[in-house]
Amino acid sequence: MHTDKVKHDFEPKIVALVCTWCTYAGADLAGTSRMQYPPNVRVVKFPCTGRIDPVFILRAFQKGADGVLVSGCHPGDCHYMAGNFHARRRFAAFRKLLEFVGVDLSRLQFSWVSAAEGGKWVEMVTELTERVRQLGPLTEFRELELAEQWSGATLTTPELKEAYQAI
Amino acid sequence: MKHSKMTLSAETMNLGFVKKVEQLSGSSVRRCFQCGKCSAGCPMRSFMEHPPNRIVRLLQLGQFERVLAGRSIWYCASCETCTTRCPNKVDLAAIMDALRKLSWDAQGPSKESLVQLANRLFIDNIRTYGRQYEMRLAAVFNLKSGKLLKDFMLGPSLFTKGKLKVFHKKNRNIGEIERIFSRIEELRRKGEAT
Amino acid sequence: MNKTARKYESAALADEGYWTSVSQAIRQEAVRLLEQGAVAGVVGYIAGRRTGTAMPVVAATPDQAKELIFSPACVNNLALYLTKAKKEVRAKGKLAIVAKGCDLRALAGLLGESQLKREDVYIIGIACAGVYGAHADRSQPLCDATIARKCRECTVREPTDTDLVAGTLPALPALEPLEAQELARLEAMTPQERWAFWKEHFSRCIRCLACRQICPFCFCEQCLCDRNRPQSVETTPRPAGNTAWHIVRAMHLAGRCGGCAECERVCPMDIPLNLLNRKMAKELKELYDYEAGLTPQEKGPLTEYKEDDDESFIK
Amino acid sequence: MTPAKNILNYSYYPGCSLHASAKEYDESTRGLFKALKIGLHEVPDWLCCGATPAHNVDELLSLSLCAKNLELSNQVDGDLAVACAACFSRLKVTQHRLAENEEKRHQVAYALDAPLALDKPVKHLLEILATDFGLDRLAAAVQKPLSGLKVACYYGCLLTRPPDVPELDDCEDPSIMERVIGATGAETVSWSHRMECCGANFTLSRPGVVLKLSGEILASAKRGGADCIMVACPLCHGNLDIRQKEIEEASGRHYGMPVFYMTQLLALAAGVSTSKLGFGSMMVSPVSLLKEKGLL
Amino acid sequence: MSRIGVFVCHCGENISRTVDVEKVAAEAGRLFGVAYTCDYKYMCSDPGQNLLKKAVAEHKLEGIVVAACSPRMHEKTFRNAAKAAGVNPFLCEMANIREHCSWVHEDRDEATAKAIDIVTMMVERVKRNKKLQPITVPVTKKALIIGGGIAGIQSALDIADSGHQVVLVEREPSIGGHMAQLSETFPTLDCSQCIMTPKMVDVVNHPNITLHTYAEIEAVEGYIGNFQVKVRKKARSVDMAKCTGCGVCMAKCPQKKIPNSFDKNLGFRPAIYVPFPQAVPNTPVIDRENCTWFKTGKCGVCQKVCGPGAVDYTQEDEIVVEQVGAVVVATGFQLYDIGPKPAGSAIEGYGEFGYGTIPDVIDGLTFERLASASGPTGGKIVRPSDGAEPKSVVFVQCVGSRAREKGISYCSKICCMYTAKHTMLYKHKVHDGQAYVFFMDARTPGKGYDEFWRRSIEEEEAVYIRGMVSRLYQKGDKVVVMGSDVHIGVQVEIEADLVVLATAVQPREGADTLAQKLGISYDKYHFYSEAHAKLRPVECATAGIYLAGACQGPKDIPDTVSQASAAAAKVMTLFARNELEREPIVAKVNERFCVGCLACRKVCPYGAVEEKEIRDRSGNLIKVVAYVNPGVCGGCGTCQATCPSKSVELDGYTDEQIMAMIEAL
Repeated sequence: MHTDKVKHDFEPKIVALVCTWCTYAGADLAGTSRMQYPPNVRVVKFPCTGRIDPVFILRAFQKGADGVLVSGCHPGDCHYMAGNFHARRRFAAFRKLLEFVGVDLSRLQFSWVSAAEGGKWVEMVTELTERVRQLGPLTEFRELELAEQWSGATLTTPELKEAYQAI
Repeated sequence: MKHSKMTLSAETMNLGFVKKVEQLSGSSVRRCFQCGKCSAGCPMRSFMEHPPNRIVRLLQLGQFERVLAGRSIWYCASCETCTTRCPNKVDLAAIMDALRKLSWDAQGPSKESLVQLANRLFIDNIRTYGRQYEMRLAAVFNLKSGKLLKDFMLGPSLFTKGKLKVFHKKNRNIGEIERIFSRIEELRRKGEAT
Repeated sequence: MNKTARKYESAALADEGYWTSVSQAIRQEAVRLLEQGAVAGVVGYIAGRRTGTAMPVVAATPDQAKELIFSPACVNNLALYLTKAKKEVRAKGKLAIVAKGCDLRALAGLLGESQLKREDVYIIGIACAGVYGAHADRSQPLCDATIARKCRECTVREPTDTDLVAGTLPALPALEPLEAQELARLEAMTPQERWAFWKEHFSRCIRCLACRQICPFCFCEQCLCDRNRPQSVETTPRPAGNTAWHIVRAMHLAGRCGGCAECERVCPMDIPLNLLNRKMAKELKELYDYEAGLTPQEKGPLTEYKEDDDESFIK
Repeated sequence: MTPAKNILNYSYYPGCSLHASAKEYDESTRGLFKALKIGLHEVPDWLCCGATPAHNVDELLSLSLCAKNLELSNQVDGDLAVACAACFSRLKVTQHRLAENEEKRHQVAYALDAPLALDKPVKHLLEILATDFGLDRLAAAVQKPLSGLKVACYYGCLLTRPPDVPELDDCEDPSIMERVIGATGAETVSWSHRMECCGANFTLSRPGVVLKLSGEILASAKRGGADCIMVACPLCHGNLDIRQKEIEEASGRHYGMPVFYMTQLLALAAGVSTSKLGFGSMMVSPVSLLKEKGLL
Repeated sequence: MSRIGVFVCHCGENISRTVDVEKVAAEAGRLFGVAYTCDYKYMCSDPGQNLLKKAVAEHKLEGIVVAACSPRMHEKTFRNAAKAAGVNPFLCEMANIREHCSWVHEDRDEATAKAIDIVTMMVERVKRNKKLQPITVPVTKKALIIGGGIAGIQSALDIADSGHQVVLVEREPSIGGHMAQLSETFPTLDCSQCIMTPKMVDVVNHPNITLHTYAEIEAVEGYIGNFQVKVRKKARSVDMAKCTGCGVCMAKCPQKKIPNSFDKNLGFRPAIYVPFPQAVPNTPVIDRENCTWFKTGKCGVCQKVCGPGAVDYTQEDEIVVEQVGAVVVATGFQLYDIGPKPAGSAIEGYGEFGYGTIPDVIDGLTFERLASASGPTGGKIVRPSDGAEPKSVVFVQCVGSRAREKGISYCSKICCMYTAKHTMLYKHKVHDGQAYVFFMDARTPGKGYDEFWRRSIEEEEAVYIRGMVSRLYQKGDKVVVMGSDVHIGVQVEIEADLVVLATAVQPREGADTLAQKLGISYDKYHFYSEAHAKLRPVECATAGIYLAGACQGPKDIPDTVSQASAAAAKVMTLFARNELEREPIVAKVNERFCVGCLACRKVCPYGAVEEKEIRDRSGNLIKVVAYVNPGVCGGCGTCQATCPSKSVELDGYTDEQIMAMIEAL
C-alpha cells in the first residue's frame, strides 16, 4: 500500500478512541493480516463506546490531535448489549454541538468496525489520515491554547483600555 | 379456464388420473415440492402457457383437464433437462410423455395441432416404410398443415446438397414392422396395455 | 447582540388588570396554604425596593405571603430554590412554588432526575404573558421592546400538571422570533465564521460561573469542571478553557435544559448562552423527536435509545 | 500399449438421418473407421428408432421399435455402434426401461412376437473412440493435425441425459467431445451453451422455436471465440447448419459458423480424402475456414 | 513517585524488524517515573517472564509496561507474571507495538516513533492505575426454576440429579405444561403423555426438588449467587399433606359443567378438580370463582365427603421465601387468539376468519386435545359444532405469525411440523378424509423433519397448497375456505368440515411483569432476551439468570429440552464453585459527590444500579445516591460517560487514566 513512500510536509496526529471487543480486535486483525496503513494513529482502548465521554474527544482536539476516530461494535453486537446504542445518541448530539461551535466535522469520524473487519479499520484510518492531511493542521484549538484572556485590542472603550494598561 | 376459480374436494380432484400418469411415467408426482428448477432450465418455457412446474402442480391437485387443454405438453422438446436436474427425482420428461399419450388417446383436447400432426405423420411413415424419409415427412406435413410454402426456400438447396431423397423404398421386413404396430393395437384393445 | 435597526413597539402586551389578577391568585393560594399548614413556605416573588424590580422570597407566614406579587420583573427561575444546591430552602419542609412555564419545565426535569418528589412540592403555575429581557427599560410596561427574547417564542405560557393555575392569559400578538432568527443566522454561517463568532464570545468569558450558579440543572455537588484529577476543563479564564467549559456545559444540558435562559440573563459578559441550549434542543427534537416538556419523563433523549436511531454519520 | 483389443469390430446402426439429411455424417464415419482400421458392419434391415415423436405419444411403440432394432443387431458381430445421438438415446433408454419394468417387457415381447434380446452393448461413436480405441491411438493416427482450429463442441440434450441412461460422461459437465477432438490437436473453446436445446424436432412443426434456441447457441459459440461447431446429432446439425441462414436473417446477426459432424473433423485429421467428407453437403461452407487454417 | 519498568519485546523479529526496540527502551527510560527499561527477544517466554520478575525485585518496580503484542494475546500472561513478582496484576499493562505498529507499518522511523508514543501512553496510564482486587461473591447452591413445562422439568431434573437443591414453581395446579396437552409428537409420532408423565412423576418424587404448584413469583431481589425470591402459593383450599388423591370430592361435586381449559374448553370439569387425570401433584384445587360454597356459602359437599378431611375453605395465599443462587426461567408460550382483542392491545384479531366465532374453526392445540387418546373425545376427531366426523379438514399455517400487520413478524417455528403431524393423525383416524394445508413456506429444519413433512404429502396424501387463506365463512354446516394456489396462480375454494389454524406462538401473558421482577430484558414481543444471540443463547444478560424453552423464542420440544439441559449445565457450572470471582472492572460510586440524579441507572444495560439512602447516625435521611452492585455490573462504563459530575467511575478505565493517555500525545 505504501511501497512508494511519499514524504509529506504534514503528518497529522490522529487519536482513535475504540472499544476493546470489536474495533480494537479489528485493528489486531489488521495487524495479524499484515495490512498496511498510515502510522499517524494512536489508539486509546475503552471497554465499550458507551464509556467514551465526549470530553475525551474535546480534550484530544485541545491537546493536539488533528483528527479523532471513534469506533466500536456494530449496533446489536455490543458486548454489553446497549453501550454502543447510548454512545450513538451521545455522539450524534455532540457532533452537532461541535459543528455549531465551528469545528470542521470532517476531522471527526465515527465508525463501526467489528472484530472481523480488519480491512475496514485500515480503510477508516487511512481515509481519515488522508482527509486530515488535506485539511492541514487543526489550528483553531492550538491558537486558543496559546491565547490569553485579555488583549488590549478587544477592549472597546477608552476607560477599559486605560484600566487594562494600568494593570 | 386458466384463471377460473378451482374448487377442491374429493370429487373435483381426479386423483385416479394422477395415478395413471404416475404408472405410465414410472415417476411420482407428489414428490415435487415446487422448487421450480424444471421451469428455470426449460428451453421451451417461453413457449408454454403452463411452465413445467405448474403442470406438476396441477397434477398434484388432480386438475387433468387444465393440463391437457393447454399447449404446454406439446411444446416440450424432450430435452430431459428437467429430469436431469430435478432434486426430487421427478421424471418430468417421462410425465410429459405420459400426458401426451393420454392427450393423444383422448383425441386432442389440446389446441396444439401442428406438433400432433408432425408426430402422427412421423409414426405413419414408420408403419408404411420402416424408416423415416424426411422429404416425404416435410412435404406431407406442409400439405396437411396448409403451409404449402413453408421452408420453400430450403428445399432446392437441400436437394442439390443431396440431403433429400425423392425416392424411397420400404424395408424388406415391413411385415414384421406392421406386426409390431398391430400387436400393440391388439394389446390395447384387450386392455392389456395403456 | 442583534444590532440590526428594528422598530420596537412600546404598546403594553398585557393590561395592568392581568398582572393584578395573577398576583391576587398567588397571594390567595399562598395564604391559604400557609394558614392550613399544608406547606412550610411559598417560594415566590416580592416587589424590589426600586420600582420595576422584583426578587425571590420564601414566604413562611401568611403575612409574608400577602406581599407576593407577579410582574414582568419576576424573571428568576424559582425552580433553582428547590434543587439540592439550595439545601437551606428544602430543609424547611414541603414547599409551594410559583412557576412560569419555563420554570415548570425545569421542575419537570428535576422530578425526572430524582431531585424532587412531586408530593413534596405544591406548584402554583402562572399563565404567563412574559417577563422583561436582560437590558429592558423597566420604566416601560412589558412590550415588544422590553420582553425577554425567550418569551417572544414561548410555547409554554399555559401551565399544565400544576396544582393551581394563577391568572388567565391575555390575547398576545405574535412577536418576531429573534432568537430563532439568530440561530438560523449562525447555522447559515461557514464553520470558520461560527468559530470566529464563538471565539469572540468565549474569549470574553471571565468564568464567574454565574451561568452555572443560576442553572436549575447544575445541581452537581462537584462540577466536573472544577476537578483537577483529572482536569477535564482548564479552570483559569483563558480562551481554551472557556471554550471547553461552554461546550461541556451545553453538552451536559443537552436533553435536559428547560429553556429558561437564566444563564444568558445573568451573564455579565453578554454571551448568548441560550443559543447553545436552543441549538441542542433543536437537534434533539430533529434526531429523536424529544422536547423538554411540562410533564416529567422517565428518560431523557440521551439516557435512552432506539435500535433504529439515526446513524447516518457513522461509517 | 494395450496389446489386447487391437482389432475392433462393430455392428453399425446409422439411423434414418444418416441415410438422408446427414449422409455426410455416415460417409465420414465410414471413412474414419476405415482409416483407423476399425470394422463397421451395418445391421441389415434396421428400422427407425421412433425418435422423439414415438416416445412422445406412445412409449410402448417406441420401446418396441428399439427392441426390434436390438434384436436385428444380433445378426452382426460386435457391439452396436450408433452415430445419431437420438437413436443412441432411444436404444439406451429402451434397454434401461425394459430392464426395470417387467410388465413393459412382456408387452414388448408380445409386440415383437419373439423373446427379447436386448443385451448387446450399445455404444456411441464417441465412446468407441475415447475408450475402446483410445485417445493415445487416436492421436497417433493423426496425419493432419487440426492445430489452430477453434472448435466449439456441442453436446445437445440426448448424448448425456437423463443422467443414469447414456452413461457416456458427466451429465452436466461432459468432456468426451473435447477430449476426442483434442487428440487431433484442435483447440476446444469453453462456451456456455454446450448442452442447451437446439429446438430439436420442432424444426418441422414450429420452426420459430428452432430459430430462437439455435440462434442462442450460435451466438454463444461466437462469444466463446469458436471457428466452428462440432456436433454428434443429425437433428442438431440440421438446426444449426441448415437453418443458420434463416437464423441470421431473423436475428440480423452474421455467424457464418460451419457446423461439422465430429467424424468429419476426425476423418480430416486422420488423412481421409476430403472428397469423402461431404463438406460440399454443408449449408454453411467450411472451405474458406479450412483453407485459412491450412487444412485444405 | 512511581517506579515503572518498561519491557520491550522483539517478538523474534516480528517487532524488531520494523521497530527499533533499543531506541524505544531508551526513550521510555527518559520518561518521568520510569525506573527500569530493557528489551528482550521473547518477553512471553519463560526467560522473558523471569527477566520481568527479577527486574521487579531488583528495581523495586511498582508498575509494569510490557511493550509487545496485543493485550488480547498475552495480557493474562504478564499480569500473572506481575502477580507472581508481587505486583498487583492491574498495575501491569501492555503496549501493543506489534499488531498495532510493527505489523502494519513499513517505515522503520515512523514505526519506532509510533511505538515510543504507544509506550509513553501506557506509562502515563500505569502511573494512574490502581491496585484492584478480584471481586468474590458467595454462591447459594440452590436453583429456582420458574415454569413446570417440559423445559422447567428437564432443567429441574438435571440440576437435582447433580446433587443440588431445586425449587420448581408452577402457576397451574399441575406441572406438565403444554406438552401434557399434546397427543403425539413429531417427528416420531410417539405419544406425548407416555414420555411426559414419567418425568412429571420423577419431579415430585425427587428428594432434591421442592415443588410449588398453583404458585407465582411475587418478588425477586439480589444478584448472581444470592437471590431472594418470594413465592406466592395461591390458596388451594385442599391441604396437600392430608389429601390422598382419592378423587371422591371431584366425583361428588355438584358443579360439573365448568369448561375445562386444559381441554381447550371442549370438555367439562367440577369446581374441585385436577386439570387432567395424570396431574402432578394429584391434589385437587377448588376453583373459587365457580365453587358454590365460595359463591353462596352453601354446599360444602366436598368437605363432607373428604375422608382425610383435607378440604379447607379457610386456606389463604401463603408467601414462601426461598434463597437461591441461580434462576432458570422456563415460562413457555401461549397461542395467539384470533378473537377480537380488548382495547389497548397492540395485536388485532382476525376479522376475516370470523374473530373466532365459527365453531368449526379451531386452533392447533384444540386439535391436539381432539386427537389425544386421553382427551375429551377419547381421541375421536369430531367437529365441535355437531360432533360429526369431518371428511375434509383444512389446515391454515402462519395465522398471526409472519404478519407484521398483526404485530408479529417472526416465524413461530413449530407450526409447519405440527400441522404435518396433524394431517397424519387425521388420516390415521379418518381414512377416507382429505386434509388440505394452506402454507406460505414449509420450514422444516431439524433432524428427520423434512422427511416427516414430505411423508405427510407423499404417503398420507395431504394436499398442500401454497398461499395464505383470505377468508373463512360459514355456509350451512361447512366452512368455506377462500385461498389461492400461488404456484399456478389460481384461486382455490374448499368447503371444509373443520378448519385448524396454526396460530402464532407468543410469550406467556405477564412475561413482561415477571421480567421486570427478575430484572431481565425482553424484546418487543416480550420474549426474553438472551445475552448473546449466538454465543450465550441460554444466559440472560443479568448474571445468574438462565433461559429455557419457548419463553426465549418459539421452540419445539427437542430444542426446548436441549436448552433446558444447557441452562441446567450453566447452573451446575455456577454451583461448582463456592465463591464467584470476577474481574474487578466494575463501576463504583463516589457517594460524597453523587447527587442521585440516577442517569446511570437509566443507561445501565445490566440493571446494576440501585438507589441507596445515606443516613446520619440518628437515621435521618441525608441524601439518596446511586449504588452499583458489583455482582451485577458488567463493566461497560456507560454510566460514567453519562454521569454529569463523574461521580461514578469504572475501575481500570478511570477518567484520570484515559486523560493521561490522551495528554501524553
